[in-house]
Amino acid sequence: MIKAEQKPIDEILKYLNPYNKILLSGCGACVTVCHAGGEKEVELLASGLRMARQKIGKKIEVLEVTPARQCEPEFALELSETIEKVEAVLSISCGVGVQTLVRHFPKIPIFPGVNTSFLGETITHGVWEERCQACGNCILEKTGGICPISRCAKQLLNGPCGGSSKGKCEIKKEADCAWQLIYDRLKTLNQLYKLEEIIPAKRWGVESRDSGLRRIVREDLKV
Amino acid sequence: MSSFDPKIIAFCCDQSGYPAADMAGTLKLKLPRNIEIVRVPCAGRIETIYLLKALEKGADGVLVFACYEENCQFLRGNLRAKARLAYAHRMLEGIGLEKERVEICHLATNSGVKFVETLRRKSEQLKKMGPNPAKES
Amino acid sequence: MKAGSNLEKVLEKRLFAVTGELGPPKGNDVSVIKRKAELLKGYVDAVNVTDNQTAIVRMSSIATSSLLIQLGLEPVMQMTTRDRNRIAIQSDIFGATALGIKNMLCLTGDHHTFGNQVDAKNVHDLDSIQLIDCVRTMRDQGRLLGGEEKIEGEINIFIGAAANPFADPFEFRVIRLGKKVAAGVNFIQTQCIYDMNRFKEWMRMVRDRGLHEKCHILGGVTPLKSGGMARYMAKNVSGIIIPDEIIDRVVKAKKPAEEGIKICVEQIQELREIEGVHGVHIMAIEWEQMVSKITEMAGLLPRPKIE
Amino acid sequence: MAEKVDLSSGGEVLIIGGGISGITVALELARSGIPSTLIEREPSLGGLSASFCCKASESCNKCFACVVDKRISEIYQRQDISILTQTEVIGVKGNREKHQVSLKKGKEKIDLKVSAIVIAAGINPFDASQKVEYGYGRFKNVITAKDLDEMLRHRGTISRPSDGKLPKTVAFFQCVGSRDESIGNLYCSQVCCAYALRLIKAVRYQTPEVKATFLYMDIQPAGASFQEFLASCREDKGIRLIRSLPSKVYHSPLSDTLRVRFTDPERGEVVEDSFDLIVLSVGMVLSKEAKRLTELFRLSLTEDGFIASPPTQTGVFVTGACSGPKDIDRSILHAKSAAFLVQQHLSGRF
Amino acid sequence: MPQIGIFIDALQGSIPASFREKISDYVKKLPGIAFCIEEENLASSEALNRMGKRLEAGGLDGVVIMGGSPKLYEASFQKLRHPLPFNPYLFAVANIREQALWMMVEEEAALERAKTIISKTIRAVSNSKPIETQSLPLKPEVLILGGGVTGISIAQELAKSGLHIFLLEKGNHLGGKALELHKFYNRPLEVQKWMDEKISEVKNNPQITLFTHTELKRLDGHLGRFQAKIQGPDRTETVLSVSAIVVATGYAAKRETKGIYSHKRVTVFPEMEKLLSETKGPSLLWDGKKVEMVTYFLDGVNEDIKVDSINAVKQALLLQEAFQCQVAILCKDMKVAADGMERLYRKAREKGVLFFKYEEPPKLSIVNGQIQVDVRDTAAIQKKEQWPVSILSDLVVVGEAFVPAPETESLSGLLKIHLGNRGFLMEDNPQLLRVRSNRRGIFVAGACRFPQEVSESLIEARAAAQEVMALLSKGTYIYDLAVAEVDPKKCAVCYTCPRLCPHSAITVEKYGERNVYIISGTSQETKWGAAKVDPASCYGCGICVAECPAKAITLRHLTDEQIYAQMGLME
Repeated sequence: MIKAEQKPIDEILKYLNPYNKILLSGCGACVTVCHAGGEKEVELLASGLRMARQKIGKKIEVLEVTPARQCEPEFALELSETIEKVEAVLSISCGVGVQTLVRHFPKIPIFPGVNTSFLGETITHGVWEERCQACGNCILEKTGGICPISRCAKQLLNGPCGGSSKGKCEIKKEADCAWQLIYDRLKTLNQLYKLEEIIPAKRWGVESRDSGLRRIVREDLKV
Repeated sequence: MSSFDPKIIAFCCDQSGYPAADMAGTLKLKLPRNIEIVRVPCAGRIETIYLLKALEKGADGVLVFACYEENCQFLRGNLRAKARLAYAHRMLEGIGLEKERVEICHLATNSGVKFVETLRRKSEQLKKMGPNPAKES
Repeated sequence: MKAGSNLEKVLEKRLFAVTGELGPPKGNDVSVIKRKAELLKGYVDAVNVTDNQTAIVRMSSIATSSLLIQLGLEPVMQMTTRDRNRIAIQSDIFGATALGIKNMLCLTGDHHTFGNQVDAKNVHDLDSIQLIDCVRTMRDQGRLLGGEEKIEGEINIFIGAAANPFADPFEFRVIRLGKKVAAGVNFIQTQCIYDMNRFKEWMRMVRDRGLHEKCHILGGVTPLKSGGMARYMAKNVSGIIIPDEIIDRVVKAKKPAEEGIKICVEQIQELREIEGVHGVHIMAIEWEQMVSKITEMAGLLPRPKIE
Repeated sequence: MAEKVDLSSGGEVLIIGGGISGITVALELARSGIPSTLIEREPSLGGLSASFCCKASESCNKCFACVVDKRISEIYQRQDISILTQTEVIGVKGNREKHQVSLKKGKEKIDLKVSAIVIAAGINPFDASQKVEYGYGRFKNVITAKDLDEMLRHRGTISRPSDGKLPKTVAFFQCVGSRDESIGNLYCSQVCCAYALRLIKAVRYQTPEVKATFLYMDIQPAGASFQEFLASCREDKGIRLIRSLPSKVYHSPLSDTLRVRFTDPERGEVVEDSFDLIVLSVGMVLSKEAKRLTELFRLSLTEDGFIASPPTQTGVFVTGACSGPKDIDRSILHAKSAAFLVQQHLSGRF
Repeated sequence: MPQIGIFIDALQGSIPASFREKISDYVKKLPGIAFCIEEENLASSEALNRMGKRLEAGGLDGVVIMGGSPKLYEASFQKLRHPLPFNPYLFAVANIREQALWMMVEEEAALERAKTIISKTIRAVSNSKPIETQSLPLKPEVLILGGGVTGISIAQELAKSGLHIFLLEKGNHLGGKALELHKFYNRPLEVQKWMDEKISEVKNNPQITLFTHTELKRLDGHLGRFQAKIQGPDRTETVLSVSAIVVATGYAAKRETKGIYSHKRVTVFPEMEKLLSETKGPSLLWDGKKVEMVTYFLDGVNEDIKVDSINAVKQALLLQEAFQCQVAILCKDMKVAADGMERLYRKAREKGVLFFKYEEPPKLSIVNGQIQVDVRDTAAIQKKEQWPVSILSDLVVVGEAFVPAPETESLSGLLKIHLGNRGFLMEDNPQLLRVRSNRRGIFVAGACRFPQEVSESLIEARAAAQEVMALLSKGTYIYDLAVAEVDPKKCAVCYTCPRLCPHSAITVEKYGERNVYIISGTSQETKWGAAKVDPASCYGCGICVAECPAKAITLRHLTDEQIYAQMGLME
């Protein structure tokens, strides 16, 4: 799931300063699951914004809405009448949601409310850790299902580097060294031979973001 | 002293806060004016939005009366209330409101005296802090 | 012969090679290079030129190396995959070889958050092993990485890489060295050695796999200036293990600096007896003046002149 | 207005004593569908433990006082328990099957036919004036732990009875009236150590300038997290735990403090120290009312002077502190097990 | 406009007449008030009957009682329930006595406060919905985990009361740790014989189905329909459907074996107990030699558990009287907080047992084959230099550390019940009243909660039996639907509520209808989808409602609007 964290409210207030009537839109999918942009957070942020502006005598009217998923055109278009009534939109869905609204409503300023962090896994309730960089060409079968591109600080394909000690990464002492995990994993599956072949340089330019804007087209699904 | 009577919303957990309020009544202990007592089954029921909406809609201070730790009828209601208060404090700090406007006080069924004293102390403190600048006028 | 560099000749003749290390200046003050070059001239077979070590911005390794050539020293140009993608790397190799640089060390490099440009975007397009393979392809097949057309000119380079026997998982370190050998490395300079037993154990595993014949291994040593430096390196620099006895010797010594040199010399003598170690790499960071003393005390002088 | 006593929901069981034990038996039977009649001599339910204050400091110290309050308010909500306060048993006849009990409520007499009787008459705190050398009753600033408890419950803070000021140093004497040959109470009242330490923690949490000294023989544990509780008491600089019982208390008129003589184990000799307030942890003795009931029901006393529980077939059950010293926690537990026995006894009969 | 009936309760005059007039004038002027009746004492049965008849007339959407604390009236609501079709959740109480009249200094302030309380209560009751009661059939079948002394006595007690018991024992024999005991400290009874009778009675009691070598593998369902999958010795799995569960898995003992503790002259209580019961002769032999001096080293590990002190004094008396040994007991504090222990402690001192109360732990050393124990007694008055005393003992008995049984942690995960301090079951929370767990229908008894003396565990066993009987005796569990409810359409299946529900009453299932997914390759069904609250297990605390990020859960008897109404701020 996409994981995100709310921006500090004083930062949001800075760029919302010129507007007196906004639409605050959450999203019912990923940011709800990670407690960053669900209906509960919409209410809280709305109340916080109203109080902050009330305090400096510049009242703001905040309309609240939480569509089921903000990255679908239909859900975005559902907001069109409300958006006509407001001067700006603050979306606390992930970066995708914000830009979906921008595409459908070019004439109105739309602001993000959260910092979209990573595609992550839940370690325990309230703790999430990065797992995937969406590099477009998964190599998990080579490393026993543990991704060095997203979990190794130097994205090594033939790790570990000289700084891995006692299973921890030298850059973040509390983080596990991805390659130690890969080594242990392949050892238990007794597939260590996989680490002996050199993994060739990754073709970044073809599948990853380095190849420019990526688009998936499924002819079979196109209407 | 200004005649300003701070409006305090007191969320009282039905297991400790509310019976303590009743006990304070039976002991004829006098409370400051302008205090609203809200009865909830557990402090864990108090959503963070209640704390913020209270301040937004006109309260000058919010007090949450929860059970002592390891004495909660529902085992972790008080801990959840504390965590939500921390979230509210972060939000208040972000918008420049004093953290002391929202506070939690742990007590038990038979802490009538502590209930009244906390409310009196809070009322005095809010008198010094002045009315809530962020409330809807 | 791969590149005909002095270092390669010394190693091919089974003589005990000695390499030094020189950190370029944090600017373009050439006099710094001259001063350090003077201190190393005649005492080492080749001089490693670091590439923005610990991600701190310094003069580029190519520029410093070519300056050393003019000063009559043979450089070992270090190159990290942290800062350059494969286009920049291959074009730098063209330039370096054109300027007469014959030795190269392929490193992944320290993470940029350790240096003074923490906000930088690191590259890591290749890793050290893929870099070795790329350089070998350019030299032996005259082709760029993944490209078909021939390179105009000859790329003669003596390829080196680093190895750290003191990092974890220990039993995998030798396998990774094997991968570097398979990728085409010609010589290896190890991380600075203090835990001699672990290094000997590592060398035994290297010999078991016959890797010591496929590439020349030089043991890395760094003389300790003071007890404080010893404790700092032991605690903060991961991948370096300094046993307590060595730290105590330096801390308790009346003159820690001299004790550090004595330890370094003992280590060099011990390295000479280990089968498969073909030389020593003296990393006297900001203490280049000691290299002459160390090489003299360890009986490594005079350095061979080979036509 | 003598309201007609509503016995319709009286049912088969009579419970004598409205303390925490009696209430728990009544509640448990009601939950199992067995109506009962609960009689209590005092005008209100709760007995001794209803007057306790909350002894929490940073977190709950497991004194169970609030549980008593909850059970009392819960019992008023049940409609299948008839509660008769200011009522006493004056006579009992009958055998195993049916007991004929006559009660007196004010001027009214009530006769009940029940098949099971539960005695939960509870205890009285030991009369501290019997320990003459401690000067309870003679010196104003010598109070019992119960007095301190009520003071905290009603006034919220500790203060010296003589001048109402905050006492800087307080001494807690343990085993007053228990484990004491001279009085003849050869038993440990089991609750006073934990009770006194919780009072100390509560007072020190509220007013940290009060320094406490705890004079004891052996600290008796209570409850599952007592080890952490005791460790926190030992770490607290303001609490001195001294293993020796004081021998004498004098009043020094000049400084209005009390001088206490006891042996200090570290220095290995007898010392005297002065305190602003002395709290006596009084033990438990069988209440006078309970003694009367034992004769009435022809029950026997145990070696320690508490009511021995008769064989269960007689339909008479004894639970709570009157059958042996217990804290609230174990009283509730014993009351539940007594309720189970009553239920088995009744189902045996139906 | 909802029609609200008002009853003003004078509470036997504690609310003065003048105050009541002002209140009733104020109320009569409010919109939507059907009637306003004053009662002298509303809690009395006559007043209740009058109120009942008045409500039977119908035409009311809610009732507000103005008087004292709601807690006083909840009883009368219940009495009203049977004769009258008026839903108790449409009652609301304006607490104008305790929280208005008695709390304000001047009467005028009290009146004004009472008015706000009244208007808030009327608004709260006008948007409250009736809540119906439900009944859940409960089969008289109980699962008991653990065949120790606690487990088998619960089984006996409940069997006698007519329930059917499934008794699960992980090991191959019943009896557990109690089999290590031979004598009670306060009853002249042979423990082994007493235990054998109990075990045989349990074995051939038709009401009790005994499973040995069997472990609980998985538990689904809630109160009344727990599905317990158990695995027998030959790995056969059966599923038991039971109404309630009692956990009595006992504790484990960890013996210190490092250093001197591994010496052959250092032993533990169970071995000493066995030795004392088997030796008949006047003298005690240990490793072939006559034992003259025995030292007990207590409170090294379980400082706050009374069992070691009790067993030490009991064994010391036996050693002194029957085997003419000299016994010394070293402890931090002698635990006498058990019935009759003080008399036993005095009798031991009279018989010559030496007691030392140490502060720093005593040092043990081997001196020509015997164990020398150096201890400094804090209770003694002599000067410092006379200590420590060194006791040359033939035998040193050390207390074992009482730790949770090995499978306690996995069991707490299976049963979704909490672990307390030191890894024992259930946190030490007074509200649990010792035997209740955090889930309805699951109880915890005996040493698995806290290691204690056998007689205490028996009382706890019977208390747990009482809790089970209170639940199952009526055959059905009647409860109000005043619980949380998940709106599956809004649920983002983010698993927040099952994790945070303190009573594990929420599970995740596929919307309304059961979308059954077959896991590829197996025939095992799995349900996945929106979270679902089991109404019978929900305590109505509302924690999940406040935690849900999608605001998909509502508390039926206390919705957001009712809370906002009580806050008195909303427009």
